Amino acid sequence: MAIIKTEHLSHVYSEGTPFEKVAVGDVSLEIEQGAFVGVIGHTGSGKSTLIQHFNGLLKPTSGKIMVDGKDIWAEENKKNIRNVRFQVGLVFQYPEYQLFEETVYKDIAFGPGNMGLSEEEIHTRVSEAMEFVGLKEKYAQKSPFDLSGGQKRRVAIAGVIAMRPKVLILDEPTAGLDPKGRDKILGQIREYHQQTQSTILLVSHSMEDIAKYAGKVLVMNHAGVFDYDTVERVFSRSAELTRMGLSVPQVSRVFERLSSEGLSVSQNVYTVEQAQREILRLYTQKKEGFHA
Amino acid sequence: MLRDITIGQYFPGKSVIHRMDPRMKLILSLVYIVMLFCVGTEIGFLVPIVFLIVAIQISKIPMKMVLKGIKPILPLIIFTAVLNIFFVSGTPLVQWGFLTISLEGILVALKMVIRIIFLIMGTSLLTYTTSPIALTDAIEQLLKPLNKIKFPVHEMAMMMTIALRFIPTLIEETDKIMSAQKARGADMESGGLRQRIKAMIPILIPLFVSAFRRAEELALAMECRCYRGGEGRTRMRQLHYSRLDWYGAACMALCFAVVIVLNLFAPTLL
Amino acid sequence: MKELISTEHLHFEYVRAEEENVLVLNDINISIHEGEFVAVLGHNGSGKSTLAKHFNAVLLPTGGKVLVDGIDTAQPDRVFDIRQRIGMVFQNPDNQIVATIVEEDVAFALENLGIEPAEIRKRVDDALKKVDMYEFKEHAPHQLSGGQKQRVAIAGIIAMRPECIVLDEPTAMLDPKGRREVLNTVMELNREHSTTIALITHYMDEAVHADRIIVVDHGDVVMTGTPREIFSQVDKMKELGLDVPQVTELCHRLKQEGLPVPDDVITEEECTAVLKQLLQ
Amino acid sequence: MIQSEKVHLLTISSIFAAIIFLFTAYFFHIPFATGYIHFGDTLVFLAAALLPKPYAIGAAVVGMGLSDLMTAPIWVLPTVLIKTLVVLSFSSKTEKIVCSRNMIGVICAYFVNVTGYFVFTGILYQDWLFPIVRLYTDLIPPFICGILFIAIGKVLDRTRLKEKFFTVRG
Ligand SMILES: Nc1ncnc2c1ncn2[C@@H]1O[C@H](COP(=O)(O)OP(=O)(O)OP(=O)(O)O)[C@@H](O)[C@H]1O
Ligand SMILES: Nc1ncnc2c1ncn2[C@@H]1O[C@H](COP(=O)(O)OP(=O)(O)OP(=O)(O)O)[C@@H](O)[C@H]1O
Ligand SMILES: [Mg+2]
Ligand SMILES: [Mg+2]
Repeated sequence: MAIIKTEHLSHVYSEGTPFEKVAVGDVSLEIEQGAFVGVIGHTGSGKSTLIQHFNGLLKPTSGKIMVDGKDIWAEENKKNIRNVRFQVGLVFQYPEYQLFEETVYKDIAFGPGNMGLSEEEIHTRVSEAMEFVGLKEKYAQKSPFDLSGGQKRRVAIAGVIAMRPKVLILDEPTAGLDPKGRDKILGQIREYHQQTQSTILLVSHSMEDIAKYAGKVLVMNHAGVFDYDTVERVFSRSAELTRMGLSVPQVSRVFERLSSEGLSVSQNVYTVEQAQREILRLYTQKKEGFHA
Repeated sequence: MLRDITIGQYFPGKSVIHRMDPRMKLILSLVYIVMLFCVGTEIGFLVPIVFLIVAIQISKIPMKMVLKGIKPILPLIIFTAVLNIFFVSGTPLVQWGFLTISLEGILVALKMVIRIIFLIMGTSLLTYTTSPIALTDAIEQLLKPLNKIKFPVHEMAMMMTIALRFIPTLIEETDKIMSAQKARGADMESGGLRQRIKAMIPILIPLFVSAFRRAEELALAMECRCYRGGEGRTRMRQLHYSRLDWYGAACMALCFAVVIVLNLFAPTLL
Repeated sequence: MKELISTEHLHFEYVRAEEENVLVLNDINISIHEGEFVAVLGHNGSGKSTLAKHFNAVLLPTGGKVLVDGIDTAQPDRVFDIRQRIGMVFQNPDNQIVATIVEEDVAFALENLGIEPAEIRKRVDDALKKVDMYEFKEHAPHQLSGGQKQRVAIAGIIAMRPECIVLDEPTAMLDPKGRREVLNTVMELNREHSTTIALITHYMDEAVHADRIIVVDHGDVVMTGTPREIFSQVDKMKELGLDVPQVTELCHRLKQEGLPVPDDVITEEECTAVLKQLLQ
Repeated sequence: MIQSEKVHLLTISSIFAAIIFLFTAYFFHIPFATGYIHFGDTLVFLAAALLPKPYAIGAAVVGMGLSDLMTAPIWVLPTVLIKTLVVLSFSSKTEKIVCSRNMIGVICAYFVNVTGYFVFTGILYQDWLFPIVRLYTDLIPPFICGILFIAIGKVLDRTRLKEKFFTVRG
């Protein structure tokens, strides 16, 4: 079933002024429950604008958006728009700059607190969220301003996870982190996805990360959806992606070159693991062929 | 949406008034205020009134926009004018129970209304025709002599520049912080005063923290670019008075002279 | 070639009131030569920024020495000489642009140095052209994209005509397009105007373009060498919390599987050639 | 004071001025009487409780002055004088933002604001009935700003913001 569905959704900024800007135009899309979706697109293609519709932060200037089957801006649901924000958690870019409480615990508890949960329930959720992002118990009573950059970011992500959203959207969660930090956070998100069966949308500029973690890819281009399909099928359109200022993972480019040089290699290679397997296969094939 | 805000009310254009040196415009605005104070005869008020109306025509700023500045305090002005009409004693014109309307009352009210309206309109013409950056440049240049009495003119100018530079950045930042807190269920639109004040805290603290971080990085970047205060500093952009400015000054001087002559020789009703 | 920056037993700790000091740099001995393009790698908190700040006397060593063009950075009266020679560009372009108009910002350093207005004008135009931002000279900074802002920041530095530019993660906050713009600008400054470059980055695909890489870990320099020498040590890099280009990792893994491939492949072209040879 | 601390204080107060400007002219306005209440003064009080005197005055004067300069420039001069006095009512030397010293400051600032604008309105418009009529819009906002200052100051004290960002360098 589709957890998020849009029908001809458009968003125009500063409508009716000389600065009018169509940021999202006529997008119809269905995102299945439990998917891990990578969202890519050049700067200004409308990624951030689109995802802010999914949790009701922005209201479409035309078109509809359904979350869990309900039109969130329909008259009868309008006043419950805050509930949509609890169902669809959104982690902004550089979320560590939004921390404000005295302790890590209180900060993570802000979202659950706004949901009106009991103290006990809040406590379990905070501990659970801290565990998901790999923060040790001892940090709970520390001031978030005393932590390192990477730890602050994990506190911020935990603050959204603690709302137990059905859909978790992350806007470039690894910007500015070192390679190890990147892998760690993305690994934790993957684990969260697998354990909770929730839907994940990951906005990223790294094709390598998308290939490694996502199952499907949503490609935005000039305010519209260029493609929404499996990783294999999206990255097989590498020429078109390159033309719109995107790219494919480095190994994919190598394999493309190989095939354009006349070798018959698979074109479904996006990660180092896949590349390794494919080369080994071809290599053994060649050797066996040689012996035969 | 916070991002759509335009800073100040500058209305770009190419008129003579737009092209004048901001320093001259600032000085002339001050002189205009003084002139309004100096008017001593009823007929004398015609001078600043005509002067401003002509100036607005030349600037090509729509009259409607110039009047906009008065709208919010219009009820107050009218109310005060009415009080003045009834409370100022003098030769009664109309008597209505214990309420009297006197000629003096009407004149005082009229004078007050004209003074307030033209004070506001006159100074808003300055802001409509001069960009915030030009205005701050002008202030810096005009205050320069105060350096001699140890007034920190350079620091003040630097603060104005940096503040102007960071206003759009901070608007965007606040917008982002608000969206992010709303995504965590913060409710900012409803509730009484108490609730609203409480809702400001999750925004203010991140805003402060980021402001301090920015300040630290900016200070570092400035030092890396050999910043060492105002001493020995030159400026790339230099302001120049042109013939236009002197014409403007001459017009103003002429008007002022007329006001003074009228003060001395024209009859007053009061 | 002449040494432009050299550190001798550089040791640095942050002194904090009421808390114990933090040792950040521990006996660092490196040198950067004129015209070189050096990349500095290291995980978060390893001390890269702290090291960079020693290059232009923003921080002074608590032990050892830093020499810039033969000048000891600890000499208080030479600070501005040093800062003029070694320019610094930081991560967040928003926090290093001072003025409300692009060209005024580029002029900022020159104004501080007390240069004549006509000369400033010339140098500002020149710098803006070098970073390809001349047509934006009258824009307000907030109207620009991240990559454009960062190039304005670079112009503000090259207007001083420095011998070396130190860039501290200049691309960390940019999207791929902005990153490419900035990297191309930096490489052009190095190749065509022979400006010395020290680039701190978390992106391995940027480091690949350097002449030499310095890897910092917990305040120590743990590796130096050409990109080829550094990236071929895949296991060691991973141990340090760093990464290598995908093609390097691929060849490394293939080699471990016993295939006859070299393990110092760092570019796509090389990798394609190697694989082609392997499979034909 | 060494040069780098001066530069840092300059940038902090400049950015503070920008925040004061924004709260005066744009953010969180609450509709009231013929206009709205703004919280610019709350931010002025906070600047006065955080930054050394000359810098706090700079932030207040530049922030509020700019906002007047761009909309109603006749008020620039009164604002500069009144806000200087307001800042002088507070002290930044105390450990906490909200303390008895600054509570007195809030009260002083209230009277300075109310009387200051009363006097200047009278002088500028050459009519004393006008400021009396205006009083009902001038009495309440500074009071609300004072309350908000106490509320926010307390939270900032709890997060030890002053300690973390000001005493290290300050
Ligand atoms: N608040 C706003 N007001 C006006 N225009 C806006 C606003 N926010 C975004 N835009 C414009 O809408 C378009 C889409 O912006 P959006 O932020 O959704 O892009 P994006 O794909 O997220 O880009 P990036 O990769 O840079 O984050 C851009 O052209 C942008 O300039
Ligand atoms: N002002 C300071 N006071 C105390 N400790 C500091 C200060 N600045 C940095 N440190 C500490 O010094 C160490 C090195 O910091 P530095 O910023 O040089 O690292 P980095 O390699 O640049 O990291 P990143 O990749 O995150 O930019 C860190 O452990 C940090 O916590
Ligand atoms: Mg975005
Ligand atoms: Mg750093």
